[in-house]
Amino acid sequence: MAETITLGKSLNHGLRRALENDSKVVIMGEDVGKLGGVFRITDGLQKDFGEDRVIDTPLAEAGIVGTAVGLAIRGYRPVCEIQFDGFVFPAYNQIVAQVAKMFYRSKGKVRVPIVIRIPFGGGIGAVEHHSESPEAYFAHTPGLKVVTCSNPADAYTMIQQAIASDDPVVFFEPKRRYWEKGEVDLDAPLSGAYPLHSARVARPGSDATLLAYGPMVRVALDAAAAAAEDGRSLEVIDLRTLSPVDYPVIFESVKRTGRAVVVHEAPGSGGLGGELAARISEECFYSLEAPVLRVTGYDIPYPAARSEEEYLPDLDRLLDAVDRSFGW
Amino acid sequence: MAETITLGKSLNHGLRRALENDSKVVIMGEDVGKLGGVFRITDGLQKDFGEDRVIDTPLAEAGIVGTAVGLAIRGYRPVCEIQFDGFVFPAYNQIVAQVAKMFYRSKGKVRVPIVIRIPFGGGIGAVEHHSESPEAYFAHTPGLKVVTCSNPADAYTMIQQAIASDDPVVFFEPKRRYWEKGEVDLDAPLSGAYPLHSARVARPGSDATLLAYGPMVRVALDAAAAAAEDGRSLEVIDLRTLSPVDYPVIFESVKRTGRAVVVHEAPGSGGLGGELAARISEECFYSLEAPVLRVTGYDIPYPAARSEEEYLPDLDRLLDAVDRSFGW
Amino acid sequence: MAKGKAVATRPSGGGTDAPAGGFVQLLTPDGEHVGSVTTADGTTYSVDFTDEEYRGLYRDLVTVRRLDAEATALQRQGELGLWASLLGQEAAQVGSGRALRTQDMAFPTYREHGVLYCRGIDPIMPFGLFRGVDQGGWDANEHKFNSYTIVIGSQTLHATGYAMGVTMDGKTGSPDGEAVIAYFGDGATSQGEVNEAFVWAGVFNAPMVFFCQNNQYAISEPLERQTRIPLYRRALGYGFPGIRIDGNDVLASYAVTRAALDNARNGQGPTLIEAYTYRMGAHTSSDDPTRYRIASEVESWKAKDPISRVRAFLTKQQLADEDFFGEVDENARKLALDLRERVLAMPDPQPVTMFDHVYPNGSPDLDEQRKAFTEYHASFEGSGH
Amino acid sequence: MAKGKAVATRPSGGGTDAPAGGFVQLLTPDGEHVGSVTTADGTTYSVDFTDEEYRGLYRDLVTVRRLDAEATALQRQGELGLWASLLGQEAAQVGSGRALRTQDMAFPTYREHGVLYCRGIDPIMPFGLFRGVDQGGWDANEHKFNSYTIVIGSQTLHATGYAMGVTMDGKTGSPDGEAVIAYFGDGATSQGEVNEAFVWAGVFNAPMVFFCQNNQYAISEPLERQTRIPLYRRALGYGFPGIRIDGNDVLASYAVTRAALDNARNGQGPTLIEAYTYRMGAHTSSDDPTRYRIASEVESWKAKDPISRVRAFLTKQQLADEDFFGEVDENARKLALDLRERVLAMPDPQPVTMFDHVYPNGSPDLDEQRKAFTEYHASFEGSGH
Ligand SMILES: Cc1ncc(C[n+]2csc(CCOP(=O)(O)OP(=O)(O)O)c2C)c(N)n1
Ligand SMILES: Cc1ncc(C[n+]2csc(CCOP(=O)(O)OP(=O)(O)O)c2C)c(N)n1
Ligand SMILES: [Mg+2]
Ligand SMILES: [Mg+2]
Repeated sequence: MAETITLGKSLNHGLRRALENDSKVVIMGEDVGKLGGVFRITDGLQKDFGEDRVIDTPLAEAGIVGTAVGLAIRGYRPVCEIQFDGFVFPAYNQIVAQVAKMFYRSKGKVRVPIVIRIPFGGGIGAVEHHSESPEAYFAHTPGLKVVTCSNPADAYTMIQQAIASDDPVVFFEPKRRYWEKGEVDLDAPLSGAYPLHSARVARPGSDATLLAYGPMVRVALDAAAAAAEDGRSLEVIDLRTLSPVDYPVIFESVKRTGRAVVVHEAPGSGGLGGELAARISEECFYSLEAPVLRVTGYDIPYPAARSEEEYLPDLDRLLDAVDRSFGW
Repeated sequence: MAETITLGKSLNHGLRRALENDSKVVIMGEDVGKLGGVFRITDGLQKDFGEDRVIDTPLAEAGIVGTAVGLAIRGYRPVCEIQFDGFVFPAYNQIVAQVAKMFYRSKGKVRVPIVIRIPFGGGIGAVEHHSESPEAYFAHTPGLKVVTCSNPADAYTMIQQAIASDDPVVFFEPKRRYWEKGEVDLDAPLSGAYPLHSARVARPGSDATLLAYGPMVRVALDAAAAAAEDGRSLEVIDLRTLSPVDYPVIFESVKRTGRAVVVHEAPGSGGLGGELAARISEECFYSLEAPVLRVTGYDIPYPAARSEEEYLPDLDRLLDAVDRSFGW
Repeated sequence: MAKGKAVATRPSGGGTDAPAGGFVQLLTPDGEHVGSVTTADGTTYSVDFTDEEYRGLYRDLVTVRRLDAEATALQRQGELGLWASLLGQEAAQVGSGRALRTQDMAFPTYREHGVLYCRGIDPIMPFGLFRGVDQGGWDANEHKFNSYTIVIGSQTLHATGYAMGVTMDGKTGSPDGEAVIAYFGDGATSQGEVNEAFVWAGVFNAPMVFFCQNNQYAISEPLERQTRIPLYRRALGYGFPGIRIDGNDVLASYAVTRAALDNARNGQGPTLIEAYTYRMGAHTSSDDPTRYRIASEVESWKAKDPISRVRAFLTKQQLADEDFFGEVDENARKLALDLRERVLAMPDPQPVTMFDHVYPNGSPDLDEQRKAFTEYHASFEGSGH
Repeated sequence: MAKGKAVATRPSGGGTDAPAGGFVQLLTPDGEHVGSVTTADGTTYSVDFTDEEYRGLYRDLVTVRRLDAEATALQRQGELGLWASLLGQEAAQVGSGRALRTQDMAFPTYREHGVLYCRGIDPIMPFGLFRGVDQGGWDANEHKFNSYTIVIGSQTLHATGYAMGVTMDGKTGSPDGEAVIAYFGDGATSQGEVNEAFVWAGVFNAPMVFFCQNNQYAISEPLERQTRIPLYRRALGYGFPGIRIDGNDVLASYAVTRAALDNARNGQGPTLIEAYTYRMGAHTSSDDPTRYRIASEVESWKAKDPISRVRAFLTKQQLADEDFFGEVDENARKLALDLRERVLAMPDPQPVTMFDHVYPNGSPDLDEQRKAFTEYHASFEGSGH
């Protein structure tokens, strides 16, 4: 039964279904219980599944992820909530040195099917540490799968896939899109869905390819719509998985269009855009009419709220980059 | 007076000179005192400068960096030693959320001139967590300067520059090169040196450009020497600073040679090679005869010691990439 | 301002324990002034204020509450992006804030507006942060008051390092020495970094006071999610004293903090103070506390209000009359009005300034980004964009 | 093997304290068997072994020491990349290892070869790690013994999470319940993560034992760099009991660990045990302890050797004779020889296997890297490369 719901609500439904389907699934984090999380993503779940399934934890991110590792060894499937992007770093050691490596260390004998949910990105007028995009810190870590969603339907499918997967998954949620609505088929069987590891052509086009993920997919789609009015046909690809990236879809597109622009909120230097540009440049060398261009956050700490509009990539900057690509 | 000493010893001399020149410089870390550090980089310094200047700390990396922030606010210039690359992650929160941001947060009113020394890279036959190359995790963080050295002379200069700089610096030391010798002028005034932020042409050449840093500079130089025998002239650039990168030197070289190969030990995906390739592809688009190629560690956790030879980029893999570039 | 008589000695090594009542209290909710309190370890706490000083404390309490209320209003009106109210915690903050000597250094969280005020700092200082025009932007050393720290607990290590520096500078071991105070909440006690700060403070005998405002909640999580025993006892595991005070009693807060700071400056090392108090409002303006706590709990804490007990005391002791209370309110109102006007007048940042202060020595790469940014925005000039 | 009579009750809430002698000791360095020890909180510890069991403990101690010596020799001969010797810590490990019941789960550091042995695991299991052919590669659940953890302290959180799972599975609250033990060193007590494990274990009343082998050093750093009070007292700050034992006394280690595990499985929550011992050798084979500690200190600890006291006891009590001791040595020698041979026979890994086990579900990108790797290496085949 398809319903029109917000992205936040679709995550809530996805978590609920995961809790229902597998008694080993547990949710843990700060304020996930009675409060339902500061974004209400876990709203009502503790009430319905109990304090053992939806665990309000001490205020300690290393503790959240570290105990999740132990629970996973015990056979559980923990879903950890990190309250905001800027607060994941106390858990960084557990994530990159333990979660990412346990399977490798044990030669495949110990699985830690953990999902680490992180609301990320800016645009909500918040104070420091509440608007960051740390995905590149995780995507560079073998052993972790890193994914993000851009719309309610994907959110619903992907959160369930991430939980069902035995791979440890860092699941970035585009917090400024929590309130955006879309149609979601709540009864669709998971088995019928695309694989977790798959990019999506969000809008087909022929003149240039825009690569986006998470909160920036909306911006890319808006840019493509605007460009269409000017007679330019832009293809928009929603990466969905950031590590590993579903390159075949990307290469096919760029070879066809000859131009690519990558967009993300994180600072440009060392961001995922560089990796994408490098891979595309290598694979599509003879097809490229212009270098792969990037529209990203600047190489500065995330600025104060009243500057964020100028910091965040927007439609104008994206179209400007498309223009530059065509003008190369 | 020029002496032929190891890279490790030159760091030791550099630290000693920094301690002598500025009473606010303090060294802190695990085992840095009596033991002189597990690599003996701080050998003899506690004996000569006392326990207040060379501080043996509790076993807690967040504590080391976090208290260094406080000492820096108080006017000190702390030099933190992290014992091995794989043990920096407990301090990651303090480094990316505090050290990198204090200057920005305070609108330039609070400086935290901290140096975080990290022996990094593989090739020493060690167990897990002792051979990693986490530089990309830091280079993506605005507010941090990230540098590394490849030879004794640079090590001596750069460690002093890093300490003298008010910028927070993450200083990666190529641990497998600690025992390599080179000539160092221990009396050279710091003021006469190149700036901390500057790449170096380690070997001039005209046919292709090899970009390397830290432990891989030696490999690149060896590859260039071997290629010369085959009549190919490879230019080797030692990046020295990884964030920000000294791009003018690189662009000039690649525009001249038309080919570039980047090498590093860290896993390829999301490593610095991607960023370099992206920037070069953009800036030198019309000069490139082939895409920028990368020779890197694979996208796996650092493997067990008896596999590391096949994991680490070596002369053969580098020459193979050069061949591929020419064959493009 | 106020100077309290604070006990300078304590039994060595042992952990100070709570007195019979569970915490140190010098002023009851009814406004009874208890002359002195002796804890289980034999330390006696008392204060010895002049009438003027008692009135001063009342003025502080009322003023910081009034300023806080103004900020809450400003937030509701859309003039601040966020506000973290101190409502209910005035006594803990004013008592400890006034206990600091000029040379002492404070490391706050994001809620210590009352401490800031008691340091003599213009209360507008943190409003740039909450309005979203900057991220603080003040000089920690100039004000002896560090940046507000949002990542829970990180400042406790900064404070400990700073205190180590005080020792290294030879500024302890005398009554004129320097001391350091680190503020944090009950939730923060679970963070690894905070516990590392305890380790370091113990090992290096750092001249500092850990001041934990246990306001019973970390957002929605009640105290029992962080500990199963009273928090002040955490210090016992690290070898320095821990003590619980009635955090709604400004006199206890003053007396115990002053004594602990003086112990620190005298070279006797760290103390953990747990100020047992209550967050009367929401966690921040983004929070809805009705989802996780019941009205009767809030009501029961109203009876322990930190301000009304001082007023009752002043009245009973005839140290102040209605005129005085009226004048204090009026003065606070004026300060709040002035604050409001100045907050409204805060200019938005010039966008290009976001490129400033990334590195003391700059970065050529970033300079180019700044240049491109300026040119890009100039291209829209006059285009009505 | 051995089953000790262990006390199952203890005063609620309070912290177990050290007995008069500073720690729980049931067997003196001279081999005197103290019948029982009662700690300050009234808990009585004793063991009740059969003669055979006493001899079994001796055999364990000698065997793990002998295997350890063989590993040290293998490392010196270049057959291992590294070895972390347990020399001096045999009693702490054998006592606690034997106290574990079959259903209990252990989370070791990198030094718990003795515990591993007592779990009935083939002692060769961790040699892949130290030889550099793999990074452990065993199944934690199969052996009820987690991977060796090298990043200091991280495993304490894993243990706590696992123990929370035990409770969630309803496997506590009875004598047949499951318990969890986490091993770590004195240095580890400074890590934030370890202290977070204390927080969580307290809050969730986790069925676990924190077993700290205080071997006086964290590489070169002496104990006073980590704490200024005895480590077992750390637990007091988190609301569960801490107790110090003579870590060189296998009986005390057994009795106290068994009691703590049984308390845990019965639903009475966590205990911290500090086994006061000494690292007789280097930190690892890479370390040179003469740089930071004096010979006389090592000598003084030799007098407290964990094995000789058991031998003295067995001799005095006429529980064993020279024949027995000779047979134990000979048997250990054979096991060591067998171990040596099997270590030498360990095959080097096929390089391409380094691409295995990165993700349970694999990665297409990585598959391509594996393919390219194979092709690249195949291109050298026969080239003598
Ligand atoms: C490391 C980290 N994790 C999570 C948060 C989100 N957060 C902000 S305040 C808060 C609760 C803090 O509780 P407490 O320490 O008791 O202080 P209080 O706000 O009650 O004064 C949380 C979880 C954060 N700021 N930092
Ligand atoms: C997080 C981290 N920091 C540093 C190290 C390097 N290191 C390995 S062992 C060790 C000392 C550990 O001391 P302790 O906890 O007392 O255990 P012991 O080795 O004495 O058994 C150190 C510093 C590490 N492995 N992990
Ligand atoms: Mg609180
Ligand atoms: Mg130790």
